[in-house]
Amino acid sequence: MPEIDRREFLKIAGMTAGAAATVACREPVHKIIPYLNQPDEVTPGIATYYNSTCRECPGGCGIRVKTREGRPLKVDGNPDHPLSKGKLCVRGEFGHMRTYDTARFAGPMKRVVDASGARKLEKITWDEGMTLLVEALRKGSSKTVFLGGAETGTQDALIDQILAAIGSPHRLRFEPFGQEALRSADQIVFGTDAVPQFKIGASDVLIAFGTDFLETWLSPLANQLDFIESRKNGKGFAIFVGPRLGLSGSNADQWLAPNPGSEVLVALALASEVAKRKGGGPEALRGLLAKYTPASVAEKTGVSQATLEGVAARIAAASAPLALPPGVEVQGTNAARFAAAVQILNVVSGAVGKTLVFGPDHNLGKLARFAELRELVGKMRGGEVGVLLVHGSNPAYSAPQVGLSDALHSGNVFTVSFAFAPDETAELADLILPDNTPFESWGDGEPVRGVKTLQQPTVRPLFDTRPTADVLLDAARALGASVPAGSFRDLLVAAWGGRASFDAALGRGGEWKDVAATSVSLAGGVASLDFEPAPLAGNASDPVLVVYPSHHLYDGRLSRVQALHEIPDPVTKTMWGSYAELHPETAAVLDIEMGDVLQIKTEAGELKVAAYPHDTIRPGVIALQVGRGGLPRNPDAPLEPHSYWQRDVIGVNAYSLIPGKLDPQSGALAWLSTHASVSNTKGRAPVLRAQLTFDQQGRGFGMACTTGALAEAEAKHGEGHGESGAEEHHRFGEWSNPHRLHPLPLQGDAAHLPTRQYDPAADAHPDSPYRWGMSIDQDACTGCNACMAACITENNIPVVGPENIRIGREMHWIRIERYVEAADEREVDVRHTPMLCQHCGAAPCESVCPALATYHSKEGLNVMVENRCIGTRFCSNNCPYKARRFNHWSYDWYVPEPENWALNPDVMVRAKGVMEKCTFCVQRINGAKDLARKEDRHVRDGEIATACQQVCPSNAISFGNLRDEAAVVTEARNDVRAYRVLEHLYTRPAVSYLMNIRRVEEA
Amino acid sequence: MGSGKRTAVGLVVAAVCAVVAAAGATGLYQYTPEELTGPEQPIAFNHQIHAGAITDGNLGIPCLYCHGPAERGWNAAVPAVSVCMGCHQYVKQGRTPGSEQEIAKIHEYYDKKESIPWIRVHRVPDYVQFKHMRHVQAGVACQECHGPVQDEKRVYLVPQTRYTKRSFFLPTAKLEMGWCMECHLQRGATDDCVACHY
Amino acid sequence: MAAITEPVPQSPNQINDDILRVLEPPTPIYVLMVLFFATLVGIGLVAFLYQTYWGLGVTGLTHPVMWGVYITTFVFWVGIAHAGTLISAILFLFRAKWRNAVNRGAEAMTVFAVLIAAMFPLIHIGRVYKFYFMVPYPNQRGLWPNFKSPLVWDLFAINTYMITSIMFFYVGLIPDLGAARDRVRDWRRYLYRALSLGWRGSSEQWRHWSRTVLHLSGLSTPLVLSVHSVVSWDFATSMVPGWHTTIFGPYFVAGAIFSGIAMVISVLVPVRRAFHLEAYLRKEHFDNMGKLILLTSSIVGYSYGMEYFMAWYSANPYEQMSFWWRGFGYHSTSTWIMISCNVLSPLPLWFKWCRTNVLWIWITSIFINIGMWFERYVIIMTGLSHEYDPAAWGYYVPSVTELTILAASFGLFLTMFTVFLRLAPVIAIQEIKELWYEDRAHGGGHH
Amino acid sequence: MAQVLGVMTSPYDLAAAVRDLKGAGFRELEIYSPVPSHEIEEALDRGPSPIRLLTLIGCLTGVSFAYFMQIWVAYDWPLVIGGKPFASIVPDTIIGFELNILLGGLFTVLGLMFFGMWKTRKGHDAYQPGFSGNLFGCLVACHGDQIPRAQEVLRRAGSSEVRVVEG
Repeated sequence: MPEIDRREFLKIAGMTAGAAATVACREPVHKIIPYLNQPDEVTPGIATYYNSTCRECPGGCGIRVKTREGRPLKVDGNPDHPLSKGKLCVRGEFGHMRTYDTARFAGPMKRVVDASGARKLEKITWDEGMTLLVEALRKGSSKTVFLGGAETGTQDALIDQILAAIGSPHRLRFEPFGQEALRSADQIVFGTDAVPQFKIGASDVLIAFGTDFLETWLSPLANQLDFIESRKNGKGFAIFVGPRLGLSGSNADQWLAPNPGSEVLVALALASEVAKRKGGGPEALRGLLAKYTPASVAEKTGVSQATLEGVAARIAAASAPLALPPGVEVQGTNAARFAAAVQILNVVSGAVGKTLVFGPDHNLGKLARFAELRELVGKMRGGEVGVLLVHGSNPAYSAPQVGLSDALHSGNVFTVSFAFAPDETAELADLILPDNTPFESWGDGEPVRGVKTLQQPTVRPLFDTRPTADVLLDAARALGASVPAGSFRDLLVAAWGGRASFDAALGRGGEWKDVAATSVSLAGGVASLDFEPAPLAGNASDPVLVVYPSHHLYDGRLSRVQALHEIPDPVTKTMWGSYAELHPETAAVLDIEMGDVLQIKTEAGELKVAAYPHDTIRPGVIALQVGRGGLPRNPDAPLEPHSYWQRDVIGVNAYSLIPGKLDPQSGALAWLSTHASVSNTKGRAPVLRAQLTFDQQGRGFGMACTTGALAEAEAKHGEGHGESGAEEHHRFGEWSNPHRLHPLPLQGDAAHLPTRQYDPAADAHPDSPYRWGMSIDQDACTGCNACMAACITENNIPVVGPENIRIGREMHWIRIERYVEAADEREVDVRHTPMLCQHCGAAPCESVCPALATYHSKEGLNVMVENRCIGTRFCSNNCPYKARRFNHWSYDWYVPEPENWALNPDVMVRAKGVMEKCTFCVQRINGAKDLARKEDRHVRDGEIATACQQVCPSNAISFGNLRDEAAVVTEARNDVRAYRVLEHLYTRPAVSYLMNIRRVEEA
Repeated sequence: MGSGKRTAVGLVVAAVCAVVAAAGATGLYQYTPEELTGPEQPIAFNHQIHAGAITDGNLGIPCLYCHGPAERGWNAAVPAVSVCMGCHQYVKQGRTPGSEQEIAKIHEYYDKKESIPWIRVHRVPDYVQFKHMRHVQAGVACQECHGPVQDEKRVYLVPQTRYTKRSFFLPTAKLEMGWCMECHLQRGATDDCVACHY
Repeated sequence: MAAITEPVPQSPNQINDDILRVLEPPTPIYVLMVLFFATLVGIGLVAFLYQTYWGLGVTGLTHPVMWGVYITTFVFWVGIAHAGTLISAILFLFRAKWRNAVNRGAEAMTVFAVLIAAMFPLIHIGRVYKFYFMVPYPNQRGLWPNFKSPLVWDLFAINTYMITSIMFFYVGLIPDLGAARDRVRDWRRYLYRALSLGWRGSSEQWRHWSRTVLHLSGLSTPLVLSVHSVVSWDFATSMVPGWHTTIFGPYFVAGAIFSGIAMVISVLVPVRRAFHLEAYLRKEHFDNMGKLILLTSSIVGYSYGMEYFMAWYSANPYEQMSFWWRGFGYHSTSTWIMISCNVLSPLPLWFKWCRTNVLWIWITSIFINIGMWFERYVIIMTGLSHEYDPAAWGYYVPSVTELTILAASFGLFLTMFTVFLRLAPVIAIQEIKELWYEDRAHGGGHH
Repeated sequence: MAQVLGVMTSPYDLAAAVRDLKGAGFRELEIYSPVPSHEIEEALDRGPSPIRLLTLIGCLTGVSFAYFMQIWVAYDWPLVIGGKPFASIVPDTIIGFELNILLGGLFTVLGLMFFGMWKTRKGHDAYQPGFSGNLFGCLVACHGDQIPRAQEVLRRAGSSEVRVVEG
């Protein structure tokens, strides 16, 4: 680990009790390091919050960062922000962890070749670094290229300005998921290459063509907020068309899996059928659509005519349908045409202007196309590039097809990387001038037109790093180029109209105004288009290779965050590493079993990876997730019992299997372009999965009701509800039981159970003002894992590493159980049941603990006093929900500097040998109670939000005081869909669930 | 004969052992001299002069003047160096011999832009979440837990033992759980484990 | 009555000679044995320290299987500890003569086994250095253990049993220590003199002594039956499928006696051979123990059957799934080992020839010991690995550390027993004599 | 006061001797035997041992202390455990039972230590190792003039050896 100037840090870190382990006396000496100058807004021990912007994907959501004594501890959504609305995704939750990355560059470095000819990095000072840079730029002069990622706002403009000033305005903004196809399609269909707004929230029927709109597509967080909005109490219907049910697919209601490559025909067939049902559709398209009737494509796509017509009928009948253009996983050499076909469907279905709106576009227009990157690399080979400046982009990893590394070598390009942590491209760089991380630097951006967000530092730079914009400014000045005076921050303030308005905006986190929608019309020449399925190279009998983006690691830029590897994938529930997904049928045909090491070979390369058969993928397909197989996270980690995993490369890089074929129209990389020859090496590799089965054995963990039943029940409930008090009550504990059967048919062994409401009169502590309870809406829950992420950062939950995961020792306090009931053309019924400590009224864990380390608090919490625990682990055995976690090791020993600076001081770090579990975020409850006591009142409803509830982008979780009749949670608890898991065991859970809603016609 | 006596001796020895064991179990606490004088601090700060009673010729500065956060935050917050400088940029000469060297040290630290690495004296374990503001707001005097700091030349954990009703009047030393609980019970404060342990 | 082919002691003095001969200075082989067992213990100790330092991560224990080899071994040794008290207390009350030859050895085993058993919960817990949180003693925190917890019941049951059986063992030993004191001439006579507490065999002493023995037997009889019931409640009072059943009490007690007797046989047969005690450990004794084994084996076998029957008959899906896994899941091997060892291997004992064939019954007894260990393993393992939540199913593979400590526990047991052989009469002299005199009396002793 | 020791080889002879001696008016008898013998016990007829009472006391102390401890603890710091009442009597029975046994046993053994070992610790000069082997001894305390009588009775009872022990 690089040397950290700890003293420097502590100066701003404030009160810190550090145990000097070296002291050999009977107790280590604890020191108090006070502030040098105490900032006014900071009270030691009280958190301070700052608005900023999330930089983990181009989405640019607004975040609110919780800091204690100058350390960012927790990231949450900025409630005032139009995109995030106070929520955040699983990736954003860990933004600050990249600042605390153990392996960050401690300062500028230069590449030297030692005697043995090995290239390695050598620490240098900033002055040396600057001189080197200036030298290079002077030599490279007009042959300098700036290769960056998606960037908007002041810094983006400034860089263009600087490049122009030094006379070399070559710049590339490369993103692996660059939306090239969509932009070309819009060009073709509407004559503009903008990336419009897809108003999922306003739609009632949604059809996605392999679009991972809940994972990475455009602004996934906003998409999810909208998606759930559109599905409130049983509304909405979603259809997913694609080879594999991703997170988005799992939340759809119907799944069409046409032959890979032929999805385009499905889109057209639907368009033509919809047009037919809507009276022909626009004149210009009739000729075209006539060619692609369901009947004509049925055989080519493998989707029956009836099914197609059924879906088309639904779309035609919808008031606000919306079709989402293809995601990268189905992006073939016909990508642009495919996207065009989808837009045509939107045109004929009348989505344009209603749910598909141009005007408030996504700011992705300036992104480079893959073809341009390849072209640039070609130039390098040809020696036409002198200096390559890489910032916020990692093509060496995410675009192996272009062969950056040997191009740099052969064209001997002087490469400067501004990466703040090692990545594949930085490995190739000759000079490294580390940038500050987003949490250390100023900035702004405009991800969507009209939404300008600000980004402010929440911690002093931990290492000797400098903002790239300033570095470039200085370099330009050194070159005598005319650039604006002042530092980047000055320019930023200026760009925001001076100090006053800047500070005002900072308070909000930015400024947003509505952008008027612009009307678009069908461009000419659409009719003359012809559409073909994407051709697939390779042997037709082999499975088709599907490579898809990672929900946790995006394109791989987050692969350095351990916790994201350890959170189970929302679909496969696998952790740590890559697995080749294929359908059990295909596996049977190829004689493959779970965990067999497969050799997957395409013209681009070959990989060895463990097989993972599961049901929610189309037969004849083999799927791999990108984002893994990068640099080993911490190659020189100590060889302690379970930390050595850090030394290894995790998973394989799936990009390297994609042949470099491009879509001629859009210049996009064809992700779906080949069959892969799969051979079973007969080797075995552990499959690290959180769940051994997706079949809930009819045990009623995730329950569901159909829309029809729900309507009936609500009607009944309306009358029958309320006067239950009059009835003869049968009590067990604090749950009274009006003799009424549950309004909805329960599943599993709970089937015979009556409804139960919480009855304060029967509480063991009638004098206590609070009785905490939670309710989770399974219909809203998409299984996106944001709650797990929030819980991990809030409660100091350790990362245990693959070696322990293999045995099954994950530590997550909340997990999402995934049960697949149906996944086919008729219905997709995948149930996501977040499982956490149920804080049972009659908790089985309590009565078996010999040390009284767990008991029931007056406020209905099932309390775990970790420091009283002696680790008999009986409680875990006796917990039917298996919500308890045991510290097999002293995990806190293994949290390396500076990662442990992210530990939340409000929550103790558990020692080895003790049990731990969900506390309902008792630290937040106590905080709220302190406040209430100070103001001499009771805690108000909504004042406390548990970490999982606060972050949940689906608003699926409600938490509050069951004593409070008006509380949201009380309402949810009395909802007709409410049920308690395993209630027939009489554990009297404080957590109740709302049933999934199956949007199907009664058969 | 001899073996009879041996029997007697054996029984007596057993009894003695039992008594000793019992005494050990009650956890009688021995204070080491080091604890009785308090550790050597980087700067020989004298609480008596600063906070001692004015009637005794001391300055009588109220605790919260320097330890303000105690009533707002979790930590009592050893004051920032800037707070010391607030006075000592003018007060360069104390009334005790050798004080000017000590005060000079403050300036040294401040000019070096370093904070003073004080040695911690009052400390509860990491698994105890102690919030100063709750106690200050509830009107608990600082001295209740910290002892008569205003009379201490060098801060130390004043040995004080309570005999708590709840645990058969066993002795419990300062800042031990029994010690906290005794006060909590007397004042009718919470006895919920999760009030402090989470 | 069994045809007695072995020699018969001619006089009370010969009894002294024969039995106290065991105490004579050790042979090299004996020393080597002790060293070997002691080494096992040493290795186990290292393993335990390793575990204490790094944490239970070094075991195979995991979520959801939080109990494994340690608890298995704990229950196993508690079971072993039952034979002694059973033989000396219950059979004493029933005045079963054949017990006299084996009771001393059995009681010694009881003491050693229960000592070892008592260690395992401590080895098992996550923070052994905090074990005293379980013990109710006045402390400054004002905190107490949870008396509703089966583990605290365990703490009391095991310790009561340990103390009681040590007292029982020692009281029974006193007269023989007196005899040893009068006979042994080396350094040990000081030991015996101290331990025999001035025993003279005076009528007054005998009077109180017999009364004490009677009462201790009276107290131990319900105790021995209760201890393993309490242990079984560790499982039965939980809600784990496969644990939560009412037959566990009798089922475990029978199993305990079963394994206990088996262990007595496994240990005494070599002793009998090595020290030529054929005159005292007679075939009739093995015959009787064989019958006990048959009885308990049948009870255990019945319980196995009943568990499966209840799983089916209760129509409880969790129970059924759990037992399906038990029979045919990836731990089924253990299940079948347990059934074949505990139910099938004793069957030949229905024939007297097998019961009175010392070698045969010895081998059988070893099978039974293995089988009974696996019984507990199966119950714990299969119960935990497939509980209510299908998403939290898992499995467990013991780690080297655990197995080392398991081996060490046997090492410790054998060390203690072998050392005991040299320190105290392995057969209750005075009881054998009692019998001898009685035989004379009834054998036309006086006309 | 003198003592006469008769050494025999059979408990039955000894029992007979005891009866004769008692018949002859000797009251202070001390018997040494390698085994407990009912005949001798009956012949001596010393009545039941006080240990009986001790055991009872021990048991009662144990069980009552156990219940007291558990119920008192439950209300000393009342915490809801698994939705059960603070003091739940039923599980308390188990520890009640265990302590009942434990203290009963301890008191019994302490009784043995006191009555059997402590009180009988003096005046065993006549003891000889054989008594732990195959010999039975009968020690008669008597005045000088009664010695011959005692010796005679013991001989008649079949003592292999009769001698006078000064004490």
